Formats: sequence, C-alpha cells, structure tokens
Amino acid sequence: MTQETVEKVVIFFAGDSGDGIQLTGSQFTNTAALYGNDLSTFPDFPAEIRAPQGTLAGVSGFQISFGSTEIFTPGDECDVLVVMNVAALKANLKRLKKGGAIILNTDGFDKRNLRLAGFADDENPLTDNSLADYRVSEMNVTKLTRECLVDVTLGVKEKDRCKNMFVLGFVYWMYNRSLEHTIDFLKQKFNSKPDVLEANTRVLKAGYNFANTCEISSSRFDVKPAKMASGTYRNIMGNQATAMGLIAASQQSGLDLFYGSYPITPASDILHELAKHKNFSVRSFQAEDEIAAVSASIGASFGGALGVTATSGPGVALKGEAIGLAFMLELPLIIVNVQRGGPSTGLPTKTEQADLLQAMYGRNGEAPVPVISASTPSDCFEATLDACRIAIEHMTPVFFLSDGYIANGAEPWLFPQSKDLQSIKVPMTKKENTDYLPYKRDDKLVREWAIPGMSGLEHRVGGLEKEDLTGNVSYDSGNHELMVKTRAEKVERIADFIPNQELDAGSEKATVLVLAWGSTYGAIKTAVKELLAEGYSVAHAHLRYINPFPKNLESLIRAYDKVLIPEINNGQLIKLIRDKYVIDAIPMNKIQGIPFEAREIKNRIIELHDGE
Amino acid sequence: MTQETVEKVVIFFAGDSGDGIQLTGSQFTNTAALYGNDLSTFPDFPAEIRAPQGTLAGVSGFQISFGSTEIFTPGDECDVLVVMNVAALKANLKRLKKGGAIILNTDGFDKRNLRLAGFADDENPLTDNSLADYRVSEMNVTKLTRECLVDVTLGVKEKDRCKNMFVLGFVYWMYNRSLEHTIDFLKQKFNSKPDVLEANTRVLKAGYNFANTCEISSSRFDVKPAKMASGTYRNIMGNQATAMGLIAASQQSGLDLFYGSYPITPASDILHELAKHKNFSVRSFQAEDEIAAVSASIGASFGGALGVTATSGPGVALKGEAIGLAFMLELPLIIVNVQRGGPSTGLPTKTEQADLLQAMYGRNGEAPVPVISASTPSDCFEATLDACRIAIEHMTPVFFLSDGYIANGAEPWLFPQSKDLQSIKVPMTKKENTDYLPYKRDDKLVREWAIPGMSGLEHRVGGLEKEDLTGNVSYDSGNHELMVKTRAEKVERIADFIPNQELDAGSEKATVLVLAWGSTYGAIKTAVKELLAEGYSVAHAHLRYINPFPKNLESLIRAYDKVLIPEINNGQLIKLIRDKYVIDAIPMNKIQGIPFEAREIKNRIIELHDGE
Amino acid sequence: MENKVYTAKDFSSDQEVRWCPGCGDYSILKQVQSVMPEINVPKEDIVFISGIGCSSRFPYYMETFGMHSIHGRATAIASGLKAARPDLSVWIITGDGDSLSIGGNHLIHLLRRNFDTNVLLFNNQIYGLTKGQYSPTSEKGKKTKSTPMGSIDHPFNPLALCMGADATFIARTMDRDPKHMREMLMRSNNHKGTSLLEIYQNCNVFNDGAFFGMTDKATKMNQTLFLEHGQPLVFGENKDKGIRLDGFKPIIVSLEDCSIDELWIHNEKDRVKAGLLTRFFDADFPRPFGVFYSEDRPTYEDALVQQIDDAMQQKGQGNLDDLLKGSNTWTID
Amino acid sequence: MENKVYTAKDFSSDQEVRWCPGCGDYSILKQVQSVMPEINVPKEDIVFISGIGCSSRFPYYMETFGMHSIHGRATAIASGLKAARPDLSVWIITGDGDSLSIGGNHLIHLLRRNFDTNVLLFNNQIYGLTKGQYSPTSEKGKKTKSTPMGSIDHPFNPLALCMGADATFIARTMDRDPKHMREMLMRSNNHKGTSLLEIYQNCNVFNDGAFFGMTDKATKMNQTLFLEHGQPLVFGENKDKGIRLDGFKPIIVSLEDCSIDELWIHNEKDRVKAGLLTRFFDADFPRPFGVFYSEDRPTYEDALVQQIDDAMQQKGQGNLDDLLKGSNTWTID
Ligand SMILES: Cc1ncc(C[n+]2csc(CCOP(=O)(O)OP(=O)(O)O)c2C)c(N)n1
Ligand SMILES: Cc1ncc(C[n+]2csc(CCOP(=O)(O)OP(=O)(O)O)c2C)c(N)n1
Ligand code: SF4
Ligand code: SF4
Ligand SMILES: [Mg+2]
Ligand SMILES: [Mg+2]
Repeated sequence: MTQETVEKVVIFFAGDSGDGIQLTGSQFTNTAALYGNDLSTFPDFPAEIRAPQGTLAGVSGFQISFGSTEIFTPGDECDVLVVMNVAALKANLKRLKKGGAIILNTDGFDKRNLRLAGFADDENPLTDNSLADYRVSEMNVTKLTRECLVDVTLGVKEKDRCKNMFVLGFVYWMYNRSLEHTIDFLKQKFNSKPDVLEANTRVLKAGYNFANTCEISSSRFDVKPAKMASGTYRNIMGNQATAMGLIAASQQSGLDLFYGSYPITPASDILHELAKHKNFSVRSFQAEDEIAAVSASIGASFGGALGVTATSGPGVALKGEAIGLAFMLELPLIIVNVQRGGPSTGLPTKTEQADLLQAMYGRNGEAPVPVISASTPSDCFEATLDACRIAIEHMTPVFFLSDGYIANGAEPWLFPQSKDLQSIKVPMTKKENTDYLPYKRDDKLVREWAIPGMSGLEHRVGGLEKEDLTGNVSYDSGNHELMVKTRAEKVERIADFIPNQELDAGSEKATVLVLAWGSTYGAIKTAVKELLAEGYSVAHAHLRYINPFPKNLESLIRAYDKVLIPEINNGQLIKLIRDKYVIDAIPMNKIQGIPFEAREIKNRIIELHDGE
Repeated sequence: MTQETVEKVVIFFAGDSGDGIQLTGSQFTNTAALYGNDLSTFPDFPAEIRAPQGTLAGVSGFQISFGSTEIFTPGDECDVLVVMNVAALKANLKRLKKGGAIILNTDGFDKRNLRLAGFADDENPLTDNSLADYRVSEMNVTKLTRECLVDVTLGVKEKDRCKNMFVLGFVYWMYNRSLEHTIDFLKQKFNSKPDVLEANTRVLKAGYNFANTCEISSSRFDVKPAKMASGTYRNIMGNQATAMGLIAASQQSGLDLFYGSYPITPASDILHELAKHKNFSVRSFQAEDEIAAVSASIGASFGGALGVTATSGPGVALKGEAIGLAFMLELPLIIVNVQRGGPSTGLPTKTEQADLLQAMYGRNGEAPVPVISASTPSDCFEATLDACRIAIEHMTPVFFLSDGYIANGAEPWLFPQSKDLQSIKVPMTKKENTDYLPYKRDDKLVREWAIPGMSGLEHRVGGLEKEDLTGNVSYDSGNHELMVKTRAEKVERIADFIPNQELDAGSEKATVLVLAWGSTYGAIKTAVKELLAEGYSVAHAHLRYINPFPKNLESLIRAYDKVLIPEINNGQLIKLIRDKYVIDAIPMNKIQGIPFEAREIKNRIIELHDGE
Repeated sequence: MENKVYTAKDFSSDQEVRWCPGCGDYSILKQVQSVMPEINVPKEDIVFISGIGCSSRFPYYMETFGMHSIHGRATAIASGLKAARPDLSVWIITGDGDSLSIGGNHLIHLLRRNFDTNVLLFNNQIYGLTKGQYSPTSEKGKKTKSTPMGSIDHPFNPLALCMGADATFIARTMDRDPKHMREMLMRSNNHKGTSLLEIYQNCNVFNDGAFFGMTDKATKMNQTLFLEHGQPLVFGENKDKGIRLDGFKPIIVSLEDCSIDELWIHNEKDRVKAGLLTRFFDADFPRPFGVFYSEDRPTYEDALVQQIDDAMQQKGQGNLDDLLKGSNTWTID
Repeated sequence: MENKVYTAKDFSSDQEVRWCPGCGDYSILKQVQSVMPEINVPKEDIVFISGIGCSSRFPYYMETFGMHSIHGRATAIASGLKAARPDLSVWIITGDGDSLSIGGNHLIHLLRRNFDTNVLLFNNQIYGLTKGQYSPTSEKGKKTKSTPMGSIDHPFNPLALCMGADATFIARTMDRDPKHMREMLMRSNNHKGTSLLEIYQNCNVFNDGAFFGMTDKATKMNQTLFLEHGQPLVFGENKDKGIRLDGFKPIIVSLEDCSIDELWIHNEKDRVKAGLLTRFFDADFPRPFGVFYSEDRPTYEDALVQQIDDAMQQKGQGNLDDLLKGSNTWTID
C-alpha cells in the first residue's frame, strides 16, 4: 500500500436511482469542503423519474472534483469511478481515465444486473478482461453490509439502504478523511430513528475499516487543503444561489418579492427554495401555466412588488407576449431562464446555452430587454442581484440566464455579508408629486414609478403605444418613433451603470482572446490557466452583461488577432458580436447536452494560437 | 377650364368612418384599372371601430396613385385631397402637396364639426386663409345630394348615405372617367333595392354633372393608359393574395388546406377570405387562441394536410413553443405573420417590419426556420405559394412575413393560369415501404413522410430529441449534436432550391446597393428608378428569401461600396447581414407605423452616393 | 384614512371615450363610475385591469389606477396584483372573447383560487374590436365574417362554466338596466372572493339586437326573470307567471293556476338550483338576471398572508445573513 | 378493408416502458392495449396524442400512430387532426397538470366543440414528471415541494368542470380496477363526440396512496359507488347501502331501513343528476365510478364536413382559375 499526495482528484459516484448516490456525493463534498479543499460538483440524474432498476436509463451519478489548487469545474476525466452495479459501470466507464481506479460492488454484477444492463448471456466485464487498463477494487457491498448488520433488527430492504454508507466509508479511507461530519449528519437526519442511525453509522465505519484492513485497495491519497481566500465558506448550488439573490434583492430594495412560476426542469428548484422562505415575505405562486406566471408577476410589479418569473426555454417561448407588455409598461420584472437542451422539449435534464437569441429577440416589435448571465453556481447570487438592480433602477424587464449545469452544480462559496451587498434604489416618485407624469424620464431615461395607493397619482398604463410623458394612448407617427428609440436608448444607457469588461486571465496583448458567457466559465478558466502556465499568449474575458454589452467591449476585443467564442449551442453570442462589431470572431460549439471539457477548449486554443 | 394630360395622380379620399370612403376609393380604383392605368392603393382605417363622428380619431381614408407609367406605391404626396368634413381635412392636409387640389364638403365644416375636430370657436380653415396655397373646390354635398333626391321616397339618413357618390361623380368628371363601371356595380349591389339603386345612380350622375357645369372646378385631367404587359388583370389586396396562394398550394400539392387561426388585426381577413372557399375543401378553424391555432394546424399536418396558421406579432409571440415542436417533428407548417406596429399591442392598425428577428430566433433552442417575405400585395400570392412549396418539399415549418401595408394595399395583378404554377411534390413515402424509418433522410436531408392510415408505417413522433433514422427518443450526446446540425443543415440546403438573388434595378457595378425586404419594395423601386434615370450609380436587390439567403447573396453585395438597408423597424435584416457576412452595411430606419416615401429613400441614396 | 366624498365625476378620466356611438359599453362605464363613490374605497386604492377588446378600453376612462393589458391575461395579472397587494380593490374588465376564448384558462383558475376581485364580463356574443367574428358565446349557426356559412361551435354557457370551476359568486345583468346593474355591481363589490358578473352588452355595430327580446319593451317582461334571494321566481308582463320545480325540471306556470307558495324560491346559497338557473337558455324560458349563487370560501390572498404570518411566527422575520450562511459552513484563515 | 384480427401484443411498441416500478400507468397501458383489438379499427387508423408528463409518455408504447407533443396542447392538436381526418380514431392522453393546469382552456374548448375523440385523463393529483409539485386536483393543504406549508389552492373538481363546459360524455375509472377500466374504455370509444374519462392513477413515488381508500380491500366497498344506467345507486360491503335523493340532497341510507325502489336510479342522460354525482367528494360519500353522463350532440367534424359538402353542392368543386380570376378583370393587349 502506498500513500501519495495529489493535487486534485475527480471521483464519479454512480448507481441505481434508488442507491442513494446523490447523498453519498454530497456527504463526500461536505467533508472535503470542511477539510479545506476547493471543489466543484455536478449531479447527473436520469431523465426518467425512476427508471427500472438495474438499467442504463436508471443510473444516477454524482461527480466531484476537489483539490489543493483552485478548482473551476467538476473535472473532465475521472480518477475514480465508484459503481454500485454493472449498468453504472457501463454508462460511465467512458468518463474514467486510463489507469484510473474503479471501486465496484460485485453484487451488482449478477446475472440479472448483467441482463438488465444489456449484456449478452456470456458477457461480463468482471471476467472478460475489459477492465484490464484500470485498477479495480471489487467488493460485495450488499453482503458486507448485511453481515455487519446481522444483529440489527431492521428489514432486509432497510439494511440494504445502508449500502451507500459502506462505499462512502471506503472512499473516506482512500482519501484519508474523517467520518465525523457524516456521522454528525446522520445523527441529525435520523434522530428519531435510532436503529437506522445505528445501522448507517455502523456500515459507514465498516466500509472505512474494510478499506483499512483488506488488501484490495492498494493506495491511499492525501489531498491537502487549498490555498483559498480566508473567510467563511458554504457550499452552494446555482438554483439555490439564484433564490437567495432574489431574496437579497428584495431586502436591498425594500420591495416584497413576488415569484410567479410554473414548474419545469431545471428551474423548479428555485420555486421549491423560495417557497420555504415565506418569513422573508416571499410570495411564491405556482401558476396554472407560464403565461399566468409572468402575467401575475407583472401584476405584482404593477402593485409595487419585485415581480419575478422563472422557467426554462419552452416556458420562455410562452412568455414572449407578456414580456413585451412589461417592456411597454416599463416595470421591473425578472425573467429567469434556467436553460436546458432544446429545441422543443429537447433534452430536459441536460444543459445547453441555446436560448440567448430567444432572450434577445423572442418578442414582437422592437423590444430590447437587458440580458444578464451567470457563470458559476455561486455567481448566480451576484448576477441575480445585479439583474434585479437593473430591473428596478432602470424600470425594465431583465432576462437572467442560468443553465442546467450551474443550476445543479455546486461549489464552495465565500458568501457575503448583507451589509456588503449593493443597495438598490427604487425610482419611486414622491407621494406628494403633484405634476407626476407616468412617462416622464430622468437622464437615465427612466420613468418615475407611482403605485396604487399613492393618492393623486392615479394613472393608466397599457400595451398600446404611449404618448411621451403622459403615457396616454397615441397613434401619432412621430411619437411612435420617438418612443421606440427612447426605449432602446434607455436600455443602451444601462451600459453607463455596469462595470467595464475585465479580463479574467491573460493580458490585453495576447494572441488569442477567449470570449464567452455563462456556464462555460469553469472549463475555459481551467484551460486558459494551464495554457498561461505553459507560456501561451491567451486571454479570457467572460461576459456577465450581454445586453447592453459593457462599453469597453469593442475596444477590448479589437486588440486581439483572434477571438474565439466557445458556446454550448450552435453559435449565438457570436452572432451578437459579429453583428455589433463586424468582427470575424471564431465559433466553437458543442451541442451535446453536456459542458465543455477544459482540454477541448485547450486544444482549440492551441490550434488557433499556433496558427491553423 | 383647362384640360391637361398628366402622367400620374395621387388622390386621397377622406371622411368619417360612416361616409363610405373605402367604397368610394375602391370604385375609383376599379374604374382606373379598367381604363388601363397602373395603380396602387392603400386604405387608412381609424384605430377605433367607429370613433365618434366628426372627430379626428374617426377619420377613414383611402389613397390611390394611378398613372400612365408604372406605379409602385400609393404615392408620397397627394395631388388631390377629397374631404367630407373638417376633421378629415385637418388629419390629412399634411399629405397634400403645395398647390394641390382640395375638394371639400362645406357641410362638414359647420360649427359642430369644427368643434369636434378640435377647432376653437372662432377658427375655421375655410375662412382663415390657411388654405391659400391650395386650389379649393367647395360644395355643400349634403345639400346637393338631398336636393337631387327630393322626389325619392327614402329617409334622410338613407339619402345622406349617397353623399359619397356625389363626390365620386365629381372626381370621375375631373379625370375624364366614365360612370359605367360604378353604375354596373351599383346595379349588382342594390339589385333588390331599386330605390336605393336609383338614388345612388342619380347622385353619382349629379356629382359628375355638377363638376361639368359649375364653375368651381377649374381643370380637367387626362391620365392615359399605362404601357403594361398585355394580358388579363384584376385588382388584388395582399391578404386576398395570401389566401389564394394557400389555396393554390393546396391544389398544387394535393394536400387539403387546414387553416387554424385566431382573429387579429391585420391578419383576420385571410381567415375571412378562406372561410368563403369551403368548396376548395378548405378547413378553416377559428381556434380559442393562437396556441390552439398553431397546435391544431400541427395536428392537421400530422394527419397529412397542409397546416397553416396566421396571425400578427403578438400572436406569433404565443406560438413559439409549438413552432419549436413542428420544427422537431419536421412536418410542413406555414406560419403567416401579417406584421403590425409593435412592441406589445403597439399600433395594431399601423404597419411595421419589426418581427423579422422574432421569426428567426423566437424559440427556445436551436430551431432555425425558413423565412419568406412578400414585397407587394400581388407578390403575396407567389411568395405564399413558394413558402408552401418549401414547407412541404423540405418538411419544415416556414415563416411567411407580410405586413399591414401590403395586406391592405391593392394593385393590379396579371394573375397567372393554374397550369403555369409551380407544382409541389409531397415527400410521402410509398404505401408499401417496408423499411420505413421516420427520420431517414434523402440528400436534401428531408425525411420521408408517412401519415395515419398507412398500414405498417405506424410510428411515434415527439418533441424530445430523436434518434437519427428511427426517431426514437434519445438522450445520447453525440446524437443530439448530429441532429441539431442536421436540422440546421437541412434548412441551409434549401438554398439549393431557391433562385439566386437578382437585381431588381441597376447594375452589379454601382456605387450604392439598396438591399431590402418586404413592403419597402415600392418606395425603393420608385426611388431607384428615378435615380437611375437621373444618372446615379445605384442598384436595388429585394429579398424574398431571408432564411436561408440565396447562395449568391454574399458575392452580390460584396461588389458594392455601400450597402444601404432601409427597413420599417429599428434595424433587423441588417443584423442578419452583418452577422452573416461581416459587412458594414448601413441602416436606414423609419419607425412611424407608416411606409417609407420614395423621396426619403431617394434623398438618403443621394447622400450616400455623393459621399457623406 | 380620512374618507373623501366622491362623485361619479371623480372617476371619469380625461381621456375621450371612443366606443362606437350607441355601444352598450357607455352605459356600463356610467354605472361603474356612479357606483364607485359608494364602495367606500379611496380612489387610489382601486385598480381596473383589462385585457384586449372594445370592452377592455374601459380602464382608460376610469380615474383610478389601471392597466390595459394583453388579450386574455387580465385575470392572471389581477391575481398577481391581488396576491401582492391584498389591500386594493381590484376590478377586472373583460369581453366574451377575452375571458372565454383566449383567457378561458386563467378565468377558471381565478375562480377556483377565489382571489377577492370583481370580474365584469362584457358579453356581446361577438368579437367587437377585430370587427365581427363569432365568439365562444355566439349561438350556433351564426353568420359572421369568419363563419360565412354559420358557426358550427356549440357555445359556452358562461355561468355554467363558472359554476363548474367552483366560482363563489355568479351574477348576470345587462347594459340596458342601469339600476339593476348598479345593484349587481354593489353585490359584486361586497362579495369577498371572486365575483363574476356577466353583463349582456349590445354591440350595435357587429351584433346589434343580440339581447333585443330582453330589452325591448314589448317582450322584456316575458323574457327576463329577476332573481331575488328568498323570493319566488315570478315574471311576466303583470308578474303573472312563475317557475315551479317538478323534481329537477323547472316548468313555467301561470299564477292563475298555481299558488305563489308552490313556486321555486330563489336561494343564492343553493349550488344545485343555481346550476339549474344557468341552464335557462331556451327560447321559451325567461333569462335570469341577478345573483345566481354566492358562497363563502376563504380567499387565496388571505391564506397566503396567513402563511407568511405563520412563517414569521415560527421562524421569525427572515434574516438575510442567516440565509446566506446556511447551516453548514467552514472557515479558512 | 379487410379486418385484421389483433391481439393486445400487436399494440405494444418496441420501446421499453420507463415509468417508475409500481406506477399506476402500467395498468392503464395494459388495459388500453387489451381493449384496442376490440374497437374494430385498423391499427393504422388509430392515433394517440399526448402532452407532457409521465402519463404523456404513453404514445411511445403504443404500436399505432402517435405524437408526444407539448405541455397542455394535446387536446388542441387532436382537434386539428380530427378536423383534417375525421376517419381516424383519436385518443388523447393527458395528466391532471397537462389537461387542467396549462391545458385547461383547450380541454374545455374541445369539450364544447365535441370533436369525436377520447380523452384519457390520468389523474394522480400531482405533477409526476417534474418530481412532485401539487396539481390543480391536489387537495387543499397538501404539502409538496412547491407548497411546503400546504397548498392554498381550492382544487378543481375535474368532472364538474367538464360538465360546466358542456361535455357530452363523462366517466371515471381507476388504475386498480382493470375490468371496469376496460369497460369504460369501450364506452368512451363507442361514444360519438368527446369522451372524457378520468382515471384515478396512483403515483407511488410522489403521491402514493392518494386513492388508497378506494382501492384497499378493507375500505373500497364503502368508498366506491359503481354507476350503471337504469340501476339504483347501491354500494357497501354487502351491497347494503344506497343513495336516496331528498329533494336535491343525496343521502346515504341503509337498505335495511329503505327499500331499493326508493333509491336514486342512475340515468346517464340526466345532466342535473350527473352534476350532483360529480359533487360526491366528501369523505362520508362513496366516490362514483362509471359513466356519469352521456349526451348525443353533433360533432364538430361532422358539421365541418357538412359545410364543405354543402359548399361543393352550391358552388361546385373549387376551380383555381376561377378563383384567381375573381369577378372583375380587364385586359390589356
Ligand atoms: C394575442 C392576441 N390575439 C388576438 C388579438 C386580437 N383581438 C383583440 S380583441 C379580440 C377579441 C375581442 O372580443 P371580446 O373579448 O369579446 O371583446 P369586445 O371587443 O367584443 O368587447 C381579439 C381577437 C390580440 N390583440 N392579441
Ligand atoms: C411549457 C412547459 N411547461 C412546463 C413543463 C414541465 N412539465 C412537464 S410535465 C409537467 C406536469 C406533469 O403533471 P401531470 O400533467 O399531472 O402529469 P404526470 O407527470 O403527473 O403524469 C410539467 C409542469 C413543460 N414540459 N413544458
Ligand atoms: S364594435 Fe361593438 S362593442 Fe366595439 S365599440 Fe363598437 S359597438 Fe361597442
Ligand atoms: S413519478 Fe409517479 S406518475 Fe411518474 S412514473 Fe413515477 S410513479 Fe408514475
Ligand atoms: Mg365581445
Ligand atoms: Mg399528474
């Protein structure tokens, strides 16, 4: 047995939907975090709710990358694959790097499982040498679990439910981790079921001890704490961060949060999260459909709340008309799109960035709406808060784009203190404003807001073209042009209230600039960091603000010979850049429902750098 | 009294909604057409159904340009303004060129009318010299009408309804036109009401004779027949032409036409027209909303019909999700958007071209849909037929873009014979195809179609990502990328089946190219024709095919120093051109709910030509 | 809050009213403006939300807060407004197309949720604004622009549909009976929960005379039946006819042959009888006007506020720092 | 057309069925597959159209034509299909969310238009596919992911809503009673017009036991009531209880105290009584299963085809050249 110190490890836990894989993964995550590793995680759910046991379709997975260096993605290739059955192995072996470790439950490789996973009668990866390139640790987890619980008075089914603890214990041993955090967790979770607590704890320890004593595991690894900024951290998932961003915006602006939504994967968790926080005066409303959801949010905004609606692409396709109304009304409104694989119903449980042009143009008439995007799970918090600030301070609907990858991914978060958050100034008119005009504008071109309850400020708004200043209906030609241009200019002027674009890495004189947005951040960051270390002349700029673009963006990108735009779509940001700056940027597209790997980006940059 | 021959005349008829202005205009139009003039017309309805009599909001207008030369638009400035009351004068005087003729009904200038039109107590344009720059013919039409019907046994109200005939007769005299066509029309219209027929005919003649005998009209004009291609013509409005194009496509393909629609201005008339033609097996269906309309059309297409849905911008905003479904199903579907002023409810009775980007991008995910546009009222016929051909032969939803201006505008049409129409080949599989695969493609990348009723070809389609060939649900990464790219490529390849872009006027070596689409055609055509005659180096290319662009478009436009793109929006086609070809085209935008005037275009071209 | 004394004029905005001359909408506007001073709500706390249609122009003419929204969505918008601002008096203005065609779903969901709002459904059995297509309440066989051979759609019975959606308050009135309309407006206002008031409204341009029999002097007494809680169903020129129930079957009786005691006594609280009344649609039956049904059921917004209060009670007012921190943190120095 | 003899297996597609083990959907699939051979329609003339939801995966498993469409729109898609192809046997598969939440409007419009289609509404009182939010049929107070403090929405009564929308056929069955389900499927199929069959379906993952009382041996005889046309309403362990009408009020009686002749006799043609039956929802009343209501009314597609025939009769089959020419032409040589 060896003991090595490694910088970074990627583990993939996989098993049947019922095997408790997500719990195993998140326990390992929390322990790694407490230990001071940097990390990034991503769950991989099956598309079906609970596909038949043992089948490929039923495999649930959880990937974690943790290390003593900075970690920006859940990792490309895995170092370790933990599988509870043969289907899990078959579905995920491609993730494992050659020479990687496999920890497997032999009990999941019996005849039935082999058949369910689609193996022919005489095939078995355990015996046909197909795993020869890997370091395999086999153990009959079911048997071992049952054995260690032989004197516990639980049913077999309940005992078997502890199997995941055995594997977790095993992996803890491999990475030299204490069981303490998980035992604490179990105590809390099962505090009313002492026998279940006892069983789980026992099996966890058994797995640990099994690894310690048996011969099958040949190495043990140490992953030292990362040098991270000092402070207090927590783990955060993207959708959670979005929910918190919304609550923070409500607090910072003093407007009650109204959240109108219709469930849809992968946005529903924001609704679930917000519904828990009614003590923040959050009004969460599960509407009858997406149109009602956005409409109700508009109604709430009209009443003086912060109206927010969230959905995924197909839902946005339904909200277009109402967003146009909000745009005409010039009321604050946030439309969250947690993007997923499209088009149409597409790949609902997979990730994609293909709704950007829909956010930009998916409405009738000239109706430009600011578009803000988030790049990592924790960034969802700040980006959401920022989207709300813009919506409120500039009296406009704002699109906030997230996606399935960051929505469900998690990372450590050096969470802020409320006192350090940006404040949001609501452009509410004075109660006693006697010459209030609903469509009179300040120098940001923002109209003043008056809401029901403000005596003397009664007025009507609507979707017909409005007369400048008064907001009365106007069919006048000149007024229409003025209003269209003014509304567009209002959105353009937001550029004065957002920071200039900065480089995330690299210099302003590099050969290749990688320009991107959204959840490609981690992979690009990793790639560019490695390339810089290797001496390549490359830079990385990552956009949060897509409409309007930061004011310096044009001059920033014009400085580079080559601008590479990687996207998880067929080329959308690149259309905006080419149109706006007439710059022949270079697309890089992956449309597979999965994120870029850092090495893919890296290879492409090298190709470009060394001159195709 | 003089008698002059003129080349071209623009007349604007205006009066109260109840004054029969539209009828007057269309009668004059038909007579001019029968006389052999080329012409173009446009009605100008009030936004209200029937706004209060006498007010500015209640004014209804009808513009006609006719001449002995080619006519491409209803005209910029008017030569003659016919007004039934002072509101009509006030609302439309700006259209009249200095020195133009006004024919006015003094009866519509009484105290009440002056007040309703917003004049102060002592104001009256008849007496305050404000019309000094014009040649005014005053007549008390009401009085004259009543007088000539004194012995007819009709109520005053009914008599007064003949007033428009008096004015029409007057104008017929001015332009030396026979009353014959209108008398025939009246005979048909009132064949069951002999007294009404008698009254109208009498008043028509009275107006004619009044002009002939009285002194107020100082000139009479002759507009010779235009040199038009020989053949048989009819008048046609855009929406009518669209309806006919759909019926023609149904006939040419052998697929029954299913038309699912929800009423909306300015698209409803297509529904009204189609509902009249059930003897063509047209199934028109007024759905409960736009979503149901497009969904029902998809259902009909699935059943083997030609599914068509029409609406205007706000309706399209609701159809996005279902269009995405049709795109995934790869079924023929036509989405007609008769564009109107936006955003939101906007200016429903005005025209605009601001839904192009919505057609291109208004869906979630990567879902490119072909976009076809029409440039004149009669062009709606061919463009619609073409859109249907593409939808059927390439198994794809297709956007057909028209707008309020051409939908309601009219022009003479050298209508085709059915035998000369393009035929449409339906990619229906053979009944006995035993190895039918729903998503197997030919070299156009088009899948074969099998519909319910075809024994042995039962299969399922849906909005989830499909496996190549089989169409089964697939969550496979590689398959998704393949399918996204294949669907995009399928749309791109349509470029092989559309004609190369041709110049409408000018040469390939000119200094300025005017590149445009849709209803700007007439104004640009007029401007460029005049400029060419004046020796400017200018050319005009007008796009019917916007997605995909014709294959030669890039090389065509690269040849010019300056590419000017005029649009009735804030710049939409230009975004596509700049993105696609990275060419710094120059925008020209008007966003007033009204079309360009030829002179506006002309001036801008001259500026560019002579170098800004 | 000091109580201002308003007059109808205080509720008239400065915008010129632009319906067709003779349109039934004028009368409704007038009655609503005249009822407003009586509902005892400060002007600034009143909001009118409409969809799209001729009728939906209504809010522009009311000197209150208002929104002329998009087609069919006024009910959904009002739901959000009321959830955010339970203190407001929210009125929804909608047409038969707006509420029953494109907006059908939001209407039935509003009714089941029972937001305390007042829906005024202007039923003219036609699409006015788009110039005369049939609507979901147009009778079968109706010839309109979109149905030149006659409509083949079986129409909705709006009140029956609303009963099916578990509405808590349903009533009907008409443009030509201002007094009754005012009474119904007050009743709607007073009902806590969603009040659905169907108003028969004549579109004299595209569907003139749709309700002629019920408004014409010569016929109206025989073709209308005014419901009053606790009162027998009596109608006719001389109040000489009544309705009796034969099992579940209503029959018209002459009061000469039948004592008033045997008549059906109207009971607003009886759901089954209300259901029967919504089915009085045949030519030989008088059309009922008045409150068909009224039920007490908690409103959505009250339950929502209750949950917020409970949450505050249980967990204390939300503290952002606690939320940000979560339950699981670690510190790196 | 030669009549092939099918077996249930002929209707099973090659796609692996992927509902959760134990889901009620399996049983429904099985019964539908087993009823198909009996409806006497060639396989190629059958189409299943669904929306989105667990239940809406259904068409993939049927070896017929099929479409898994988008959320809530199956009813609208099927309307267009049936209008274009009246010859087909069209089945609509939908869930309680799909049909009553996002798809509510299309459902009620389908019902009023009465397209001859069969709607199978899988009611599990939950959103399955999106992993457990409450649905419009979930009971008030239900704790779900989106309502951790309990739902505050008053639920729809689906059959009452459908009656309000003038449905012509309404029935209820459940996943656990295959025989009854097959019977109801046949009845739905045989009804000319829209048949709405509500199927209680257990979602054993997110809402297990929602209908437990109606399926559990110990309780089901007391909690279910099977309707048969012309038969008295009898239920209970030993068929010892019945329902009697006291005016409009149904009351449960013991057959010891009350003769069977006094019981309510079920009449599928009686709209009012069907309405009463849809309201049997309280804990102390048994839940009715069977055909509540059935009415003959012309279908939309028949009327449409009639108009097309009439138009052809009157004007002759359309001639494209005549159409292009119109009525007003002039010639230039
Ligand atoms: C999304 C959308 N679809 C269609 C329209 C066109 N439209 C405006 S009002 C209307 C129907 C009007 O009928 P109704 O609601 O009965 O109101 P009325 O005009 O009769 O008062 C329609 C179809 C629209 N404005 N928006
Ligand atoms: C436009 C749109 N909105 C939301 C969704 C997400 N979604 C899918 S199924 C569903 C509800 C499922 O509930 P139900 O119809 O009752 O079917 P079940 O899964 O319970 O069978 C929702 C909200 C979607 N696919 N599309
Ligand atoms: S069209 Fe009809 S409903 Fe509309 S304003 Fe005119 S009369 Fe009233
Ligand atoms: S989630 Fe529920 S309804 Fe969906 S498949 Fe599983 S058990 Fe069935
Ligand atoms: Mg109406
Ligand atoms: Mg359900």
